[in-house]
Amino acid sequence: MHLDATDLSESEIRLQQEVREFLAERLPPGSYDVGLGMTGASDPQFSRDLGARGWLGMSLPPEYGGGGRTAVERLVVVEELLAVGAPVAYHWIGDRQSGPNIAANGTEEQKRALLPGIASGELSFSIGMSEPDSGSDLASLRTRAERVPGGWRVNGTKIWTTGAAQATHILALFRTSDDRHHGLTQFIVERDLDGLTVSPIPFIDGTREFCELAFEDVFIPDEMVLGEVGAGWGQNTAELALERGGVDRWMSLMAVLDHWARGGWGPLGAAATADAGQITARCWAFRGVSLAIARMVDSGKSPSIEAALAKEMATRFEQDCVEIVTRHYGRTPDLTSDDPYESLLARAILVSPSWSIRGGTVEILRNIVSKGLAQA
Amino acid sequence: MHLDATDLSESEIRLQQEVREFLAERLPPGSYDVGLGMTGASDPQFSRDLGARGWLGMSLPPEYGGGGRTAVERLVVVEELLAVGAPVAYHWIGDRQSGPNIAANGTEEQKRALLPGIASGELSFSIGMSEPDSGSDLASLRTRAERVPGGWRVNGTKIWTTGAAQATHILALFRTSDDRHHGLTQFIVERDLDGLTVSPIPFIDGTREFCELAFEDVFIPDEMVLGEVGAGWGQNTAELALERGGVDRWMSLMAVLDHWARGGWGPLGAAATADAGQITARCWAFRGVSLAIARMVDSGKSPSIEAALAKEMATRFEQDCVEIVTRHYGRTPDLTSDDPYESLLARAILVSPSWSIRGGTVEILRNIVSKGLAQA
Amino acid sequence: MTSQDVDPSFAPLMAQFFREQSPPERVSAAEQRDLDESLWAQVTEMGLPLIGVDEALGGSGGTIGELLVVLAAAGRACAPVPLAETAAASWALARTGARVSGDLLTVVPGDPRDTLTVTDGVANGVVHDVPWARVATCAVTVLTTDHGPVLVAIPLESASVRTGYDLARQPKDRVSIDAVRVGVSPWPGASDELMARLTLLRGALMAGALEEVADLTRQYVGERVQFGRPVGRFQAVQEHVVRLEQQATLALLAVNRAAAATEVNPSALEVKLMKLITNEGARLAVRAAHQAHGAIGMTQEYRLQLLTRRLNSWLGEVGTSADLAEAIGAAATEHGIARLITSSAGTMEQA
Amino acid sequence: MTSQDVDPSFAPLMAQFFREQSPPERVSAAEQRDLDESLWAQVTEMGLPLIGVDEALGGSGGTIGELLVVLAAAGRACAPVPLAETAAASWALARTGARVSGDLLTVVPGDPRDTLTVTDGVANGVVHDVPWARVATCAVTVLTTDHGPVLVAIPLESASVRTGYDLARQPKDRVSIDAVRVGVSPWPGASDELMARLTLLRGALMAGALEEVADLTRQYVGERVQFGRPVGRFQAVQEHVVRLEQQATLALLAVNRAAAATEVNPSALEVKLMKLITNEGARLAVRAAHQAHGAIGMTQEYRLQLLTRRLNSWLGEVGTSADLAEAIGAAATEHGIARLITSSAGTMEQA
Repeated sequence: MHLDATDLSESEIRLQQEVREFLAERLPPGSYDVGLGMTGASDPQFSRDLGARGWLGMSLPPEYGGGGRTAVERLVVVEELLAVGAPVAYHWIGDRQSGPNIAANGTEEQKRALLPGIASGELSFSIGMSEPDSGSDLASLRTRAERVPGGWRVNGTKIWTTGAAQATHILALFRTSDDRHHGLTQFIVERDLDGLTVSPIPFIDGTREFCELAFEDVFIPDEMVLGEVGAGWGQNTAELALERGGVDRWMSLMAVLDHWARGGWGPLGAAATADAGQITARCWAFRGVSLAIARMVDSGKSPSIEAALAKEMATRFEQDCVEIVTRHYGRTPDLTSDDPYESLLARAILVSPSWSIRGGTVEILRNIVSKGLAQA
Repeated sequence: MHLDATDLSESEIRLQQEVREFLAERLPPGSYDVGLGMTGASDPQFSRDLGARGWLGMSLPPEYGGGGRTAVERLVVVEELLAVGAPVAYHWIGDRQSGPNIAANGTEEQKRALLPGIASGELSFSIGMSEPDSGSDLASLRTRAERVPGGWRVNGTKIWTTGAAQATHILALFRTSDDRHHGLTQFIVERDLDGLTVSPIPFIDGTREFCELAFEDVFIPDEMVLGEVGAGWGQNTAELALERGGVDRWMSLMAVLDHWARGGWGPLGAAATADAGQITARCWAFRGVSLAIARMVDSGKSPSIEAALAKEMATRFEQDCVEIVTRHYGRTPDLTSDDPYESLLARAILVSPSWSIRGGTVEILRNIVSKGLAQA
Repeated sequence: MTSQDVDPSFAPLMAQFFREQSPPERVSAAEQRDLDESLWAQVTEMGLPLIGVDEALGGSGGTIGELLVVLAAAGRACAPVPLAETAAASWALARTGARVSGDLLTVVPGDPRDTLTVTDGVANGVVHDVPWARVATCAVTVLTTDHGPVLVAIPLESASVRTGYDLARQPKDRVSIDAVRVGVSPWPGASDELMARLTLLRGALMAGALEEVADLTRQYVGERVQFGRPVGRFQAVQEHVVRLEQQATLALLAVNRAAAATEVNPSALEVKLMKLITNEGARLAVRAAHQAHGAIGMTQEYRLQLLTRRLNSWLGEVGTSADLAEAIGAAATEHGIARLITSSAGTMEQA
Repeated sequence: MTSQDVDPSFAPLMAQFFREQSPPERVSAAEQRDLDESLWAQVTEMGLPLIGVDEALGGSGGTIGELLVVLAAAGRACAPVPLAETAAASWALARTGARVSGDLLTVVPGDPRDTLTVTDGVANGVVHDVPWARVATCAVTVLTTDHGPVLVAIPLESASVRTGYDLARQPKDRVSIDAVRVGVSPWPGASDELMARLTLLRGALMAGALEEVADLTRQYVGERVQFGRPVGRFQAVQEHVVRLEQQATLALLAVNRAAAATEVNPSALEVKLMKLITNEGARLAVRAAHQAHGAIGMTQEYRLQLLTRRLNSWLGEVGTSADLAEAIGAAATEHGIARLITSSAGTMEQA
């Protein structure tokens, strides 16, 4: 596997500078809930402000309100947001994956109806994928959409759907026939449909973003099928594949790391400085990987194996970082502390096990990579 | 899984003291080649001296020259030997596994002929098990012993047989029928039989203890079959099973660790001291495990799952220790250095990958443990 | 006498008691309050926190071995009561000859930020991260004075408590003491013996929790089916299961060996070795158990998180790995590793 | 211009050259001698060590990118010749305006034990672990003087060399210098630029070796059958294969990024970042590759050990992980991690 070294162009550096200036002004320290990467706070106004700047839906086509910009440009924006733990949850899924998926597979009507709202930060998407008996094994999904006149009737349960309570839309994968892989179809589900009940499942840190979705005879009209009926497995796989190489896979703890490294909890001793050096080197390496993958996407390639390779090590690394910083913190941090970074470290200890599960467990990713390598 | 806490009795402490005094006198610093645990130097005279003290074949029956002592007493002797990197290679295999195997499965004649020589340190055993196409997968062994009048004719090749060049005997596993598991039989092979060629395979550190054994129409008389014909798989498994919990599985680097920790290469800084503390804690924990397992053996139990559990983590730990000490050493050590500990660290870097392979790879051990736990 | 000598029927009895009286729902409910008074009433009625304290001084009698069995069972069930703290503080008071009352007590764990001073029986200063302080009647600590170590008993009704929490939402409070008259008694041992006792009891809680995490995970991966077979059949999942069994086994063995060592020397180095082994075991086990469980382990509906949040809290308290490694390392560089680990229980000197 | 811009036909050409001219048997044989003179003659005839040095000064012309391609190919084949050392030393001499000769040269890597001093053009002292010193005509080093940094060229025929070896039995000698007249020239850059160059070239050798270890292991586990199927089908072995591919990919990317950064700043922090990543990659890769290979990897008959012994040597030389982590950590604590890693190539300040 080979990744070409690449660096930011002058225009990309200008964009980076603009984002930094915007964030310094828009999110001065103490003015917002610092978050853990992509699970930062949900702040619709902040999302709309980003949209107004043209920093959401950046790679979506301009004719649907998108920016028509590159994957690298999106990376430049995203890494600045994650570096400060910005409140990105409201727009995150729509910007990262639902938007590009709809742009690639949606009908003209769907694109016109949804992409402008994603790019402006008005719409919030959530993913309805896992079920109680299907975690990693999506082919065993059972929530069924049955044909009825003019559309589909859905019954079943989706779980572990992050952000569904706040979302305007859910991009869901339902079974439309018994064929394990070819019997799955993606649907765009409006969040307030009759028969759809969203119940929070309290998460390990006490937050309530993780939801269960109960579908009881929910009617979904034909025009909300995304892509081909029966093509959901492939669309879903493609949706997951490329996003695995993003900076969000290794930047979850960045706001805490920086606070610690810069002496926010006091100057670092020799051992802590060396650990900060090791962490910095790996962040530097992963940033090079994410940037190289984004360039490949911009040049029309599909670096899905590369992305899986990156995510497998990046999520383990993030977890290592939590352990290292906690060791240097010197005591168990308090989730209820007045110090936002202590509280954030406490939250990271609790939620970090999920980092190597979401978006494909490390075991699944290793399987993808070894199969990819065997075919190479 | 539960291991009872146990400590040495007064008589065991006296034995420990005796061994320490003997070694202080018999192996003063600088008088011997310090070794890496069970792969220490081969010194037949040293082995005979241990035999004369009653410290070989300790658990063998007294009527065959053994000590009739306990597994814990053997542990007390062995850990003192390994702690100083004593030259144990000549008697190691015979004392650890061939002797007990012959005592358990041998004929009266075999016991009379061989056990006294094992207990006195005169005989040196080696294990003829692996073959080019059978590393971990012993059921695929192909070296065949065919019935001929009065005995067996053997053809085939064994590899990775440590110490065969110096051994007086080889305890080998041959195929005597096509049944994968029940077609294997153990034989006691005299090292100088006609048709048996022993060729060293240079090891990664340049040593020549690793051998290939070529059997060409080697005749082995019936009385050298060990145990039942066709029972070799079970005997071999039992032979491996209990020894996995021994102190040799985590003491390979002990002589180097102690030299480093006691400031032989200069006083330890804060980070090194903390690493020494972590290593000491794990050694203390593993010593408790080995001692508890030895007590179980003495009380008639068969702690084979416990032993596999211990070896899986112990051998990974030994490898971690090599990395940690090397990092603190501060430069790549030289195998040809005048400093015996530098040279030993260099050797450890090269050979340590074999520690998690010999006696069952970590992957095999995990399988044994998970099956054992599932049945529990 | 150590846990090895405990009546074999006692452990199953305690396991059953806590399993029945401290089910997951009750543990979760207790997290929203300061204390499960009803459970605390049960355990004090049974005299559990006063095991290991002489009956002549108001204790329940019994051995440290029995007390550790109780704590391991409580750890398995995440029992939301201050058993370890009350037991350690009561033991300390009894060591000075005081009668124990069965009151809810706690121990000042000691923190670099602490500023406690005692002059002429009057205390001033702040102590941090005191477990359960808000519901305890008294917190004890050993201070070193010109006349040797003394046990100080701080009545908490006279102190001001600022509430804080550990990761399992158990109370861990900051206590400000402003000219409070305290009990001061000569301490008949080394100044670190109280911390050693508390550490040992915490270790037993952790060992119990580690065993439960291992059992729960083994059961889960045997039942959870993905890709047509139980996930426990996958090599990667087997690795997690093996890791959990290893760490649970090491931790419980370490607790029992450390307990035996304290019979010889109440502040034996083995207590530090035990806590370091148990801390590291907890760290590895939390990761392995969650990875084996997948998303279900991340929800509060499922009880794995009750255990892992406690383990994550306890490994950063009453002996952190960094402090322990430094202290043990100092002893190792002085005596050598091999001699240190082969010496008999309770005979190792600290550096 | 970096390796990204190298003519695409050049890398396969170099790979083929070293594969053919430095087969495992030849590498093994060279370990019993001081130098494979014949291979060295071939590579010098092709001008490989002088790539990146201006033709006007006797060099071969070409770019650092091309030189790194050569070194990665040499690393893949474990070529037993001092390419990196001669290339770095020749580049250094040329930077002072000297003509280069194509002689076998080396660089003093710098060691805390070194005692070298130069007064009025005469050198005294001892330098350690100098690669290939016994067969080199000259060793160079940059010293800091009152008048700024100078390049010192030590003629080795006048020095006494005590032989030593790295783990791949490559020469690594101690050089004693007793009143030897040396060349001294003003050094037109920062004093650490020579070490940065050598580090970059070593990194390229390591990245090449890491790729070969990954390829070799992938091939082996696809062919080796145990328990009725290729071992590469086992999840535990897949983990090793993935680890190897990750570390090889990270290392080569890091080398190329560091090279680009040195175009902007010859002693860019990226060189240290690269070496740390590559060291750690080597450490992980050696372990994973041997575990995946089992006993066969431990024998000298099989070529894995040629690669792993070199990686084990190189990760402890010309920038150890401990030193690098400390230096990078100092920069991180000053500038912050996020700003440091998102800054453009060659613009990071060292702390």
